[in-house]
Amino acid sequence: MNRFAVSEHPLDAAVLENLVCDDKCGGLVTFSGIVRARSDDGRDVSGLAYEAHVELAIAEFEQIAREAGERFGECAIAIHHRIGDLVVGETAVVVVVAAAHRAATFDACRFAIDALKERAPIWKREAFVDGTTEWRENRCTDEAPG
Amino acid sequence: MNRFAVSEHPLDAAVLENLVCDDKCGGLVTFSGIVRARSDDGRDVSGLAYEAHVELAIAEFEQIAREAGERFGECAIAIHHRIGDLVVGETAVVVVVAAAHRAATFDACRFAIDALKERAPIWKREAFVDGTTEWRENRCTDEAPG
Amino acid sequence: MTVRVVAFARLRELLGFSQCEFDLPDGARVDDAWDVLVAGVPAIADLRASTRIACNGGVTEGARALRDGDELALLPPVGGG
Amino acid sequence: MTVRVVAFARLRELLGFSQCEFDLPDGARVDDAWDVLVAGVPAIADLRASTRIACNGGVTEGARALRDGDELALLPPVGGG
Repeated sequence: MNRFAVSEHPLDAAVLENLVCDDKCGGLVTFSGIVRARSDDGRDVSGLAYEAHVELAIAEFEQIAREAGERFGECAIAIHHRIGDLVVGETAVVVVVAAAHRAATFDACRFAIDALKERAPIWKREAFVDGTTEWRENRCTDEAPG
Repeated sequence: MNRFAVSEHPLDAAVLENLVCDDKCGGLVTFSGIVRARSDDGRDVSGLAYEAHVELAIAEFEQIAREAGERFGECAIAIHHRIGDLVVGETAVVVVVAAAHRAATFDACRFAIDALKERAPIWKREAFVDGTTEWRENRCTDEAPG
Repeated sequence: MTVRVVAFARLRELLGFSQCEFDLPDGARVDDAWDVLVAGVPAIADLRASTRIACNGGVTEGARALRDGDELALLPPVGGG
Repeated sequence: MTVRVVAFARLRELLGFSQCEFDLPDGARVDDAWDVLVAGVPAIADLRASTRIACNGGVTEGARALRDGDELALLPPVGGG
């Protein structure tokens, strides 16, 4: 299993945690972005469809992990993003960070998910219970899921 | 399974995540504190022994969760701490926070583990490879694990 | 020369393809390829400012000269996470 | 009256018990119970400043008057997480 992946298969945070954790690891922070039943503008969501430029997205994940290491010190990072059709409650993205101390793990994990939402070539189409769909851009820095 | 627990049984982050996540949940942050092979002062650790005033510790976890909700808005929190003898690589504590948006999940999770380390009536005795042992107090705010 | 264009999300839907090969005159630049696409689907014209274009895996400028076999990826504003 | 004392971590080891019942005179306060413990194990005397004491599940003050059946928990500086 690679630390950086874009896949149609369901994500498993425990698998990523095992990828990054060794006996120097004292803190482990996992962020999971989950498909919510209600969109930011209050509409009832039936599901999401994600697509990605897979090669570029994985390169971006690797770059984000390098930058996190430079900013927050030595840490091990894994990032997996799901593509395809997801229903409410499914996990769209998992970011896992392991380090000796917890401050770096929190900082690096938050940096990584923020950077992913800002830069990674991944797109999301919301499907609503009323049958309509809409492409959603990450305009602000705190949209969910992710 | 209760959201707040102190137990001799191995911890399972996935169980806690299921406790807190519903269809309003867009972000989920999990912190795991893990027994490291090396102590903060550089000695080789063979394991840790934790003990707790269980009743008071659980009451403290509940109080911390209430305070997190007041500070960071509506979020669902679960905190489990292990007691007894742990070896290197085992998980000593898991803090899980679910909320609609990720900023609150990160903030509340970090607040909760910081508060736990500062206040919860739990004690840790490090056992070293050289056969000695030492009670460890949380003097600073970023000791690992936890 | 022949250039492959891959499109994503809203641009994929408007253009009606995920990937397609185009014949372009020698000396064509990235902007020329875009103009060819707009000629076919005028509705995408307004999206140029918000679209990043990658050539062979790296984001590039409109003035970049294309070569036979290049792959252009049209990247609308992202929405991952 | 009888008061139960429960001790943790370093204090547990120094006192030699996890929990023990003590007979105290009527009117005894939390500080009096501590003094009885110090009389038995002088090595704990210096730990008073860093020790919180809980009575029946809530952290309390040294001046609190004890009642028959109270449980005192001796809480050294914590190390959880």
